[in-house]
Amino acid sequence: MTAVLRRAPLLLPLLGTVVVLAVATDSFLTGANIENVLVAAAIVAVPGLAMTFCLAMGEFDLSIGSTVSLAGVVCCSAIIAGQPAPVAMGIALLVGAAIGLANGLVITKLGVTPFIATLATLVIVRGLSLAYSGGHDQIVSSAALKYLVGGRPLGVPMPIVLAVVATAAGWWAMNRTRFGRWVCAIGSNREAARVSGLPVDRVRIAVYVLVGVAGAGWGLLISSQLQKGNGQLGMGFELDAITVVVIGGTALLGGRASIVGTVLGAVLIETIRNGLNLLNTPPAYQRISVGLLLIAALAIRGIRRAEARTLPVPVPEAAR
Amino acid sequence: MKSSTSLGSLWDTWGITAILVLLLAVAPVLTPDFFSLDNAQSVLRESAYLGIVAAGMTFAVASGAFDLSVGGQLALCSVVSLIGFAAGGTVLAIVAALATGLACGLLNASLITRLSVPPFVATLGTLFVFRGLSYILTQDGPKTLPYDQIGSPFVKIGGLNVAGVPVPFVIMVGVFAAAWLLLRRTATGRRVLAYGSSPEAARFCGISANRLRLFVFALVGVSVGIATLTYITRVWTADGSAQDGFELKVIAAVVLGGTSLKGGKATLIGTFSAVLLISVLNDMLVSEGVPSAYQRIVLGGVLIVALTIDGLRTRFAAPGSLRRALSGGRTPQPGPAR
Amino acid sequence: MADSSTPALLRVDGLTVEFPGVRALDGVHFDVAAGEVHALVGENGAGKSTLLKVLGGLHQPSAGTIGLAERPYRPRRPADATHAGIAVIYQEFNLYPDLTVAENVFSGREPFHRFHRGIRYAEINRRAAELFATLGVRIDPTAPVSSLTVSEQQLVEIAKALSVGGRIIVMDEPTAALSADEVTRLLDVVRRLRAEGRSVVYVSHRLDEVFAVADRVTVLRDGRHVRTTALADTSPDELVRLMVGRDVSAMFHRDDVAGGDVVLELDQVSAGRQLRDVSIVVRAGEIVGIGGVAGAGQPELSQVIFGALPVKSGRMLLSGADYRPKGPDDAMKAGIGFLHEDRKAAGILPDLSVRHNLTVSVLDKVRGLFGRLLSPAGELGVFDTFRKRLAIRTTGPDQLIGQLSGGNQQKVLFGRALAPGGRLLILNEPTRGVDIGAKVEIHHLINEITADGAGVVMISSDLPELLGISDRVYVLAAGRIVGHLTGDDRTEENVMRCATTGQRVFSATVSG
Amino acid sequence: MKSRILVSLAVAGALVTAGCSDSNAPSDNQNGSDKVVVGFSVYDMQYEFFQKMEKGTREAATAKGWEFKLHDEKSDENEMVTGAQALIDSGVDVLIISPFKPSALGPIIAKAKAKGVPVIVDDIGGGGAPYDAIVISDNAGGGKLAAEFMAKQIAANGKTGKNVASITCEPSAVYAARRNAGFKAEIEKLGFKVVAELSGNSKAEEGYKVMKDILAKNPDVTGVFSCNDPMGVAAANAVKDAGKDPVKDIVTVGFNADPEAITAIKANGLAATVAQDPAAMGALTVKLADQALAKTALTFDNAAEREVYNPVQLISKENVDTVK
Repeated sequence: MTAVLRRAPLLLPLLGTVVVLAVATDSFLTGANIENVLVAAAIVAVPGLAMTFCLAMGEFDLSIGSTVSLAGVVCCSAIIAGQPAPVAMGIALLVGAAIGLANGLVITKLGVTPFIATLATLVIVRGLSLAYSGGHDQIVSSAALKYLVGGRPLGVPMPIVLAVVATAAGWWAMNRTRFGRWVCAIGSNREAARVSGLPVDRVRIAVYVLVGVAGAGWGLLISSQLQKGNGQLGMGFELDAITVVVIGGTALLGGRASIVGTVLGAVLIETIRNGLNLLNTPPAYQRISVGLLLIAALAIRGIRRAEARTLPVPVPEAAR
Repeated sequence: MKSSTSLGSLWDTWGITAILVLLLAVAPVLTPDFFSLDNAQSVLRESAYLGIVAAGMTFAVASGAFDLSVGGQLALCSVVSLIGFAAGGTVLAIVAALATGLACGLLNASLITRLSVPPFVATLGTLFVFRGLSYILTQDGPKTLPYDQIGSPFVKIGGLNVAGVPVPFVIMVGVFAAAWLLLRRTATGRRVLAYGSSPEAARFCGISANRLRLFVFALVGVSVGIATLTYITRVWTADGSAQDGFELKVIAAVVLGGTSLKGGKATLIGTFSAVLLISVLNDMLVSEGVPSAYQRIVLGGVLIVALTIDGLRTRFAAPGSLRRALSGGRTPQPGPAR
Repeated sequence: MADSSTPALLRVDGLTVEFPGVRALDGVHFDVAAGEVHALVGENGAGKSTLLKVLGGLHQPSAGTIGLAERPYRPRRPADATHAGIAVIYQEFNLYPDLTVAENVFSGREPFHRFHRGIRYAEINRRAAELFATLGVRIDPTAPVSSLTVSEQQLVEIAKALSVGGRIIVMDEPTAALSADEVTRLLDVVRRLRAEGRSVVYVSHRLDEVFAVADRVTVLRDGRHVRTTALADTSPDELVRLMVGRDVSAMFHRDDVAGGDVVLELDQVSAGRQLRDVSIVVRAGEIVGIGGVAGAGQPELSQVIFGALPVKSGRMLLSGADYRPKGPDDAMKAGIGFLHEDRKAAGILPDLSVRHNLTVSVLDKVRGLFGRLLSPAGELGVFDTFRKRLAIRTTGPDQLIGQLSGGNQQKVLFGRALAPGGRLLILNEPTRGVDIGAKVEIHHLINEITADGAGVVMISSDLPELLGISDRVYVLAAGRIVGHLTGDDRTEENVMRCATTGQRVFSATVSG
Repeated sequence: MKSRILVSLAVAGALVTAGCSDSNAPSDNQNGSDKVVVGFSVYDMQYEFFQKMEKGTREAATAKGWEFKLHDEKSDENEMVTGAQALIDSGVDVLIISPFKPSALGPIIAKAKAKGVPVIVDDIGGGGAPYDAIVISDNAGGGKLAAEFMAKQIAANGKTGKNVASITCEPSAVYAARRNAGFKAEIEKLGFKVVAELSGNSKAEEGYKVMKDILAKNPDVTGVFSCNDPMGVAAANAVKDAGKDPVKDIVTVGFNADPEAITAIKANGLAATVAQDPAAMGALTVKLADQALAKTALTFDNAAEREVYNPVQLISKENVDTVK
């Protein structure tokens, strides 16, 4: 049990939250609600998993929220233009990949700090999304698109299926394949990775493409729910994605990543959000509780780390 | 002062200023009434609050961190200041803004120093907290400066000109002058740079990381408090949603100015010019009637271009600096460090 | 053994490397035979590192040819060197602290399953273990590298070099951070590599190691080739002369200084993870050496004196008065200066100028007219004083410290340590990574400092230096003082015996 | 170093002084040319609602032969104040504004008063400032209409459940709060209970999630009112995804009559919405502006607040085809 907790320290607060909500509400522990929470968690977990690779490399991608919007707009307007839904989804994923590629190239080839480069693409892609949609809702009625959230293969909601597959693939890729190990290697010691001949730039570009594709996938899931795309969707999603990764325990500095942590982080955040809604909490308090949760998660880790050392070694800056 | 100037260090300090001058040179061609008194005043007035916070943020970035909570701080300071104005007029409004800013900064600082929460997460968390508090305080609707108080000295701060120069801009210049003295001419400023350059080496120079971070984050809070005075007297209203996304604008201005996100290097002149550059560019795009979707694309593009120049320069400079430019990663610590 | 008749495995001819404004290598020739340990020596800035980086594919030469086994070798990127069987182990380890030992060893070349793409962990763990076995060491392949000691990390680098099937293994200052017994072990490994028929290019400042392990030596100076010779045909003195280009007399010179009053006294001090019941005394004008194997508690001892590590029990006295620093700033206010052993990571402030690096320890003393503001003139005064006194070679006060040579950086840091008052100096590895010329200057400087009445605590893993410079030597083992050597007892044998066996040796002449 | 600061300040100073030389900006531009210039500061052109409002305003103004100047506030109060004041500076004869933050109208109107420019506010709210007139949709009345429809439709559906829910905008949106208040007062009068009242922050994504939570907590709700259409249509989608019908099972009502709501109503994907007519509101503001310029007395529906109402209309399946 302690071993499990050490590997997945979020289980404890998650269980605590579940117990509190089970007592405080009579609807939390219903099948419908649990499915509801898990679907919401699954939808944020998918991009969170991609973002885990980015943070493991010691970098951020702030542009993901705008990618959500543009992917939705592109997919829906393609369907409106008469493309079959699978083709439209494919185009949207390609657009996500292209945004990721642009991020990767600007960062690796032009040497712009990831923070700023992706901040700039956040602004630009949002502009593209607004310009491309002309500010109009791109409304569709597509069963194929709806299947992304509404489908139930074997009775399991599709987003959960997607998230489980993504988690398994993400865990395998991160912990067992060269790609994942190289991502951690770059996050661990970038200079060494370069000198030892790892394809650093290619890996970095690949990670940004991965985040771009996942962002587009997120956009498709949102557009599947809403049956539309527009320039306003996905505002502020970048912080949502980063938040679940950070709460999940992936080091901000890079080098170490927790795929399972990211998934648990998504579940924890969505559980709390759902619980606050079940308790009819005003939105102001919802914000405060998410903020406090973030601080608490990292404070506990910080204190544990402080206890673990006696010789004062430098605490590296998080923001570098 | 004699200094070993190279093209690189010149660019560090003056690059963005040069771009600003260039833009100002072509501005009258593109926007005929750009230099009309009204328009010039407007450009200077509207960016003051951004500039003042950017001055404070320059210290945070120079120390190798940044403060994501400034948007929440601005909202909270504004709301509390408006409550203060309603209760006790100009003096209380000013005191309330500054005190709230300081309190926010100290809260951030204590989370970072006492609970060892990384600045990124601590300030991301307090961003939510400060905005949430602002919402709670404005549950009955946004706080406002009432129109019948238009003669109050506090309300006048935002609109007043001194010899044709808008008061918010005068305050901003004052803040930058003070910040420059603080950064370049005081022991504390030097310690901020030393700490940002190498936290470990700074420790052995007798620089206390905790005290320094306390100072830096409190300073950011105070700068938000001052900025609130120019902000709230211009828009007259605030609630929890005030200036959504403000934090990224501020950090973008600081980095655009030439201050390194890695810490250790800072240029207030660059920050100053970058703030004006963004304001001028925005003014030109707006007065040319460019649709807002395309305004975004242009502003994002400018950010990338300006930083590309910087990125390329660092990349192709001497081999020694290449190594440091890339030193995002760590080298293994000698000994059983963990 | 190398024989002039056997064809060279690696042959470098007329190699020139230019950087903007600098010619780092100028027509250098150099060759390595199969199964040879070839030492490469020279002062810092002589071009050794540049040559290594050319071999490793990090720098491209502007002229010259390199032949490997009679075929042209032109590496454009690090992977080219690896493919050609040349493994370069740089002074700064290229390891990933968060990854396991085996992952590090096989990074970039991990065997993986064709179908599911998974790395074959069983295989790399087994092969890593085998590599360590051939090196005669035991390191757990599944442990994270961050949990290893420096010498173990060094061995991981060597294993990495072997795993690529390195025919030529290039080591840059491999012993810089190792203790004496670890050095011995490393030299054994080098000999083992040679016995397997591999060639080793061994770059070191330490001539004793060069004579212990190498077959031939090449001396570089100012980017030029000076001499290549079999070690049997030369002597340390000659090598030093060739490297420096002049005679260096009295490598380890210590002026006779009469000990004054007690400056610092530690009474049964415990601190950190392992420092226990340490009692030492330092007098004015005295150099007190601290010896021991790496990891015996030297950094803890120095940091506790400087206030960077809290005292757990026991007490410290400064000039007889109670001394309880809350942090390094208290120590500095009391006139104590400190030199960190890791110049790069915890010494220089890389973004700051030489002047600002110097004055950072005395910012409270260079205040101008207004009391609160720094005085640029005052700072320049400090800079001028120390530039003259320490003969710092710099283009001016505003030059970035990173642009100075290692020796000059070290002098700036000496200035920083001296500036608070020079009552007591704590010097960690004062000459690590500096060239011989600078080393001699620094030794002179330490002599001068004590002549001015300062007490010096010097920690050095360079035994000849420790013994040559110190008046008395304390030996640490596992955090405890196990030896105190004065006068003729100060021998390498005594230090090593205390340090490695924990046997207690205390000279009779201890006083006070 | 000091000189560097000075140069930098000089650059900024140039902005001011260069302006002084040719500063003959007249405070009253009406005699500058015969053509009336109208400035319109719009909330945010990202939204269809305001695109329509802009179209209605522009067409009415050009029909009068006026010159039309547009400013986009981009949902930013600082941009709203800066841009609207810039319009006044540029010499417009009359200002029409749909304010992102009504409470930030103060400084704009203060400037307009100083230059003698009348200000007509279009929708959202007046924030207590002395504007000349405000054209406003009857938000509370719209909420009431929504409640009446909902009660009727629930009865028509044959449901007896008395539990309904409401999804609100972000706490700062005053106009939206009025819709909710109007809805709540009426529906409670009709014997229903609002069992969940949660914020979707005006966003479709959040509206969807919140509706899911409502369905989990109160599966027995028979109706849901949403303060705008993006959230309303999203809530209807959530209802559908839960296997229920947004007309027959849970009567879902939005607000605004955005195109997506109209489309949804036609396809039985939304029960109803409350239509404001932004284009007509735009035209009405131009008419009021014309009267203000001619200094004729304006007639108000609510003289105390200088409000001119633009009627709202409930759009459901019955009358959806009449909507253009």
